[in-house]
Amino acid sequence: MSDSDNKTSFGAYGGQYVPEALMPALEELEDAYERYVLENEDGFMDDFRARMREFGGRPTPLQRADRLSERYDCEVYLKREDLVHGGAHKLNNALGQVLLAKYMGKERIIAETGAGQHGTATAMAAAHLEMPCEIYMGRTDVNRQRPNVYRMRMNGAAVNPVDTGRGTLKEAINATLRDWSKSVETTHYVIGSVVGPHPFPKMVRDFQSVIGTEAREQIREQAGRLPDSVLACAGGGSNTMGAFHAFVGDEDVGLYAVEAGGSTLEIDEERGVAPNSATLSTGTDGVLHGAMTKLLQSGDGQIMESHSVSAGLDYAGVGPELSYLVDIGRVTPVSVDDEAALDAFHRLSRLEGIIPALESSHALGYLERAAGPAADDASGQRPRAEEHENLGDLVVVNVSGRGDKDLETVLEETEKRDLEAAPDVEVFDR
Amino acid sequence: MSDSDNKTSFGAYGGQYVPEALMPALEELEDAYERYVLENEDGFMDDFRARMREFGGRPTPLQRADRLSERYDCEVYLKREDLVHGGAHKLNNALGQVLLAKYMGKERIIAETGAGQHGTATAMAAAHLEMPCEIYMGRTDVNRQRPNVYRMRMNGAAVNPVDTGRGTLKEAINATLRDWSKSVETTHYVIGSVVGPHPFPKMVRDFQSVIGTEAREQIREQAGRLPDSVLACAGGGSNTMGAFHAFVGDEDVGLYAVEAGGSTLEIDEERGVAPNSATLSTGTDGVLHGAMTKLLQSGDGQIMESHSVSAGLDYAGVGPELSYLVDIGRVTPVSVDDEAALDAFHRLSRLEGIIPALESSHALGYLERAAGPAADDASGQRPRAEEHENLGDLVVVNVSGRGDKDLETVLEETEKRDLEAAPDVEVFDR
Amino acid sequence: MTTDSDIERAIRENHPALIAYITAGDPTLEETAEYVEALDRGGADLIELGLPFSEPIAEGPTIQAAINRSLEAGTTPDSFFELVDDLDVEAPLLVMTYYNMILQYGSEPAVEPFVERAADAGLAGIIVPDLPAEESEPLREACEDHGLDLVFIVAPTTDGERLETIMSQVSGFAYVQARLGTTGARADVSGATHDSLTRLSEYDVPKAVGFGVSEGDHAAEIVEAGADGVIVGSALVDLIAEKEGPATALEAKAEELKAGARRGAEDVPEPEQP
Amino acid sequence: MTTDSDIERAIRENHPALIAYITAGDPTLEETAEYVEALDRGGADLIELGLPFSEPIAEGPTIQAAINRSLEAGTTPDSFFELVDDLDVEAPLLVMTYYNMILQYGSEPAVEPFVERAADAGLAGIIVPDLPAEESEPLREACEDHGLDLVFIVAPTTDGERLETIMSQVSGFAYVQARLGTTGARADVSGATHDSLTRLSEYDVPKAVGFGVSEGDHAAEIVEAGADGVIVGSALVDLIAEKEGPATALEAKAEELKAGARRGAEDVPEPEQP
Ligand SMILES: Cc1ncc(COP(=O)(O)O)c(C=O)c1O
Ligand SMILES: Cc1ncc(COP(=O)(O)O)c(C=O)c1O
Repeated sequence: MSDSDNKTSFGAYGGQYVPEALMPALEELEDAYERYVLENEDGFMDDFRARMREFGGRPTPLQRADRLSERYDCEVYLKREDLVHGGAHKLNNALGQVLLAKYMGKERIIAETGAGQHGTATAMAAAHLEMPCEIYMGRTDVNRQRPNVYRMRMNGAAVNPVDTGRGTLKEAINATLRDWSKSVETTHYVIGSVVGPHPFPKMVRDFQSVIGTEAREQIREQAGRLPDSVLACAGGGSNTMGAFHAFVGDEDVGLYAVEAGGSTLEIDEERGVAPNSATLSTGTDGVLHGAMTKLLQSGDGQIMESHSVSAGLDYAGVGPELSYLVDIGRVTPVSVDDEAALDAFHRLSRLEGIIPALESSHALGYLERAAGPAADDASGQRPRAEEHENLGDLVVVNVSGRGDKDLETVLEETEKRDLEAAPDVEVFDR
Repeated sequence: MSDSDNKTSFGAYGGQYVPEALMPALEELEDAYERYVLENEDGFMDDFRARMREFGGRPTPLQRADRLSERYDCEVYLKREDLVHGGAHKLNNALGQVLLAKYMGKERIIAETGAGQHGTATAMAAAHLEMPCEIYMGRTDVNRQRPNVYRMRMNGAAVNPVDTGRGTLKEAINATLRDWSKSVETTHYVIGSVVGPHPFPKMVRDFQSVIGTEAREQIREQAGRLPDSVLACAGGGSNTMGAFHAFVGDEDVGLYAVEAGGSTLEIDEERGVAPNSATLSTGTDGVLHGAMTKLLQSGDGQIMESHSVSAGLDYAGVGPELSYLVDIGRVTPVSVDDEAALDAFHRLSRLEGIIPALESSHALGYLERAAGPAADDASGQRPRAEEHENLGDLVVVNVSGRGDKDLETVLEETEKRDLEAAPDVEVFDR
Repeated sequence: MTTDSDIERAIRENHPALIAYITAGDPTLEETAEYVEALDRGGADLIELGLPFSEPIAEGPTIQAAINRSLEAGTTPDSFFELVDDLDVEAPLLVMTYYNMILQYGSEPAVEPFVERAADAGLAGIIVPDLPAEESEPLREACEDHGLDLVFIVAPTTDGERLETIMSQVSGFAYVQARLGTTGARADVSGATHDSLTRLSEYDVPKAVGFGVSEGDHAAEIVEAGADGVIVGSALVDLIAEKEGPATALEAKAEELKAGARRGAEDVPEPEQP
Repeated sequence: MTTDSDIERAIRENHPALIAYITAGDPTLEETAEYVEALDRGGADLIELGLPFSEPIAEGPTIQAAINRSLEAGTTPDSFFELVDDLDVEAPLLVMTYYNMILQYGSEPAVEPFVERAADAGLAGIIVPDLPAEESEPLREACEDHGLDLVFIVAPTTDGERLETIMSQVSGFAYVQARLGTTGARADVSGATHDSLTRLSEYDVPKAVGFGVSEGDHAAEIVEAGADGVIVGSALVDLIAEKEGPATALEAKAEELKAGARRGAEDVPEPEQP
């Protein structure tokens, strides 16, 4: 590991801002992380990799996207995390943590979930490893992500609806932390992204780093060189760090974290609402859920409600390592709004036959904005726009998940808009 | 290819029972099949395999199922076709055929679909290969498989609801054949299983045979020998023949085609309804959709309505090669009913963290019946039941697809029953 | 070609011939008997009776609907043959059905029992829209054994070697499919018809054109293009479905079509007799 | 330990001490002032005022709800400090809040402005439930600079080296968490309390036990087990949420708890003075 940081933090970001009761568990986890993950004690990482291969379906392909390459006048490769068991990169982390909990002798798994992707991944991993599992999920999310609730139940996990607040991800994390405060001796909390107190951000990153490690090898083999840039959407940032980690040392590779611009980047201070989740682009430093990082918060320090058409990006915080990498200029934060993400969802579905998660559609939406026909001069010469120039000639986009889960949302949101790439969705008799 | 048959048939099964107008197209297709598929002309098969790797996510893993192995007192391996892009083995065939159509210079793709799995696979393949695509789907199916309709639309395919008859698969096939009769000069009909006139049954089998070819290599590597038996569900039989083909020459490997037993194997002659789809087990020889094969039909020769809780198995015919292999004793036809399939659905979800398609759940249901605790003597010795004995000690089950698409059906059908393996599905506020 | 069959004779003697199709049992077999007689009176020279099959893949919506009505009314092969047993019309009768219906008649899947029964009932020929020449040997042999014609369809796509093969097997007449697609009345005569008739001109066998013929003027045009007969189906089935007292309408329609065919024949030379 | 702080003195002089928590601004800051006075009258020796944070991860449902009410009423750090500016009670006051609230006070993320303002307002100490000893250096230094105590929590899971570290940093008192979990009134005193007090017995610093204390009898039991004080929060917040005229109820509850604590102390020796 080559972290330019001390043990528990990344520059000023990270740390362990949690109730004292949890600290011993974090110490224990840190120890287990170092032994099992970093040092492969008892062949842990071999076991993990074998399971990700046989149960999880790794490696995932790196696919040249022919139509996108043509449209954007550069080589576009897609890292196909949508093909991982469960339909997203989330299993890389969930299986890693549940397996680690097993090696640590824990008896029970808890996790939070927003859209349900991390919850379903955790429930799958827990079933696979015979661990009792409880998932906290905001009441609002339970009601709007019903299929994922069913999937978790079918994998044998209990789903605990959280009734506080707006009933979404933030509240689910709070509730899970509260459970953990009580049950910490026997229970492992499988956090769903590169957030939370140390060692979670590093550990989750390490489990997810297989994305970039594979992609780096694959692109060298398939294109003969490293890419000019790597694009990934960023909610908490686990697919982002997973895709970036292997490339951080390759200084010529541009790393773009694409955040959810929601409806606008402007904040409604009055109501304490950010109509976006563009934490890296617009957030300020603070402490949330155990770590110092960039946040969407009011001047007083109250955490704002965030918003995105994509539930998986709808979070007011972000992984501390990303905050750090943005501050030192290694990662470029950009954002695209709901509309551009929806348009990109339809474009990939139509042009490439891959229905991406709405989260991943943000990364694709940035590609359109930076390199799409409209970005370039309309003259015959097609001189490249600056953003296009920056992306370079060989671009890897991480397709972090598949969009089956998003169909209802996309239909609803598409009806409200006039989108270039959308099919006209006839409504059949009901 | 080692078919013990003449060119267009398998023993008495197969053939080309289609309107004269289609015959030239079948000749043209046969020629293309022989050149491109069998002889790899223009590197067709290399192209196909590369696309299945990068776009489709092949190879799929062969996973040892630890809990099932324990439960059934034998080594159980799962062939994970649920991890193929789109969520089922269907893409193996759809991509092969759309690519072939492209090599043949066709300009348009049509296909039938029942549950929507073949339609979505075809729509994906058509988008990937930039082919205009129209899918015929019975009105009843359109209304009950809405998410798959949306997926097809999002991939840019037109969906044509078929209003005749019961509005299900049979009618959709009829409608597609009618379109093809009109458009045959420019259009390729991507048939969805190993059915229809020659060369479809062979061609589809060849595209699907990657399942068994991979599995055969994988089991030798992972278990050190060939399996004692291979289990696959059989609707039309494409995942079945795909899984079996590589093993047909291995005479010690038992091949079990597991059909949908529906509610009962008994036929309602009065209403012309078979409350099952157990064609191989109970059908009689006849001609349907272009081929001589086993069918569910009345004494007069009218095709019966079939039934299964699993839409993808709900078909009154079956691939002619399977009929042949059953007749010569190489393939053993068995069936499990709706209830056993549902139970197996829940069992795999819970024990292994894999939510299987309801179709695939039939194969798993047979494993439970043949080798489950109830099948063996309850005495301490656990002497094996005969069916268990026949399956042997090393069993491969083809998990032909994932069950996300089946959640609603499973919930509804589970509520009506008292199933051993089902979770209690609390109903949250709506 | 040895001696002319009933069918061939009916075409040659009544040239240009009108061949009428209706679905037996639509809406009941009793009514079918009436309609057959009406068509006979109106001038039909051959009458095709559809024996309904649940999967009529070659039919358009009109005949599909007729087949469904017939099946709902309970038409079976046996009741169909009983109808034919009792019919007494001048025009020779053919049965048009799908191959599985033929195979399943009798206790084992085989073609013989059906053909035997058809011959017994006095049918003159069989048309099977899903039986191409390649698969027809068993049925052809049985038909020969029982003196029935097996009519083959020639499609717009049929060409070269295939055409040779089919034409060498044809008996009765060649059913020239006027256009690609399924059965169904249409408002024009396709260019494909002309092409097909040109391709077939060298074969000495009666050619009847079907698929889409609905009016006297079509019939005229087709015969003018060289056909020996016109086949009309959906247009008649439409009358059965839509009119009150269809028998009268059928008779009148047959008259119109026959007259049209005759009009077309005035401009073409009589075909040579073999 | 140099000279005793206000907080330490308040505990030692009023031994066994009653420490009361309520959420500032629940339901309004005006009412909070009344309640603080009532608690003071009722015998609370120290009063913790919660400054609400939107993500109170250490709180149970009772205090979560109070925090929500306070936020909805518009409580801000500034209005909170203005309340404290104006309060005039005998018991020293502490602020209990989450670390982000401290960091964000002022124009840049930093702890100094908050601590300075807290000292100005006359607060005697700070409790931060999400700030473990490992992350506390900046805040500890600022508190030292401004003469405020920074109270640390000792959990049932705190042991060995961690306990050493924490106890070396404690000022004011050690907040002994009675059980694992979040805040909230419960009907019993846990075994963990006894264990914790035993582990802590060798450290010469006041120990106050909180998390779940709701009745005089609990207070007695806890003090009997060796605590120097009891901390009561959710039970008071409940009164505010449920009673009409909560001030009276709060005063009575404080009296009950203080009496309970005293009862507990009768059986244990007075703690040694340093
Ligand atoms: C498919 C997909 N991509 C991305 C995300 C965002 O999470 P992260 O930023 O941690 O990768 C989610 C979260 O649910 C997701 O489901
Ligand atoms: C997952 C899955 N398995 C099996 C089948 C049955 O088809 P076949 O018997 O051709 O494999 C289907 C059909 O839709 C399917 O979706």
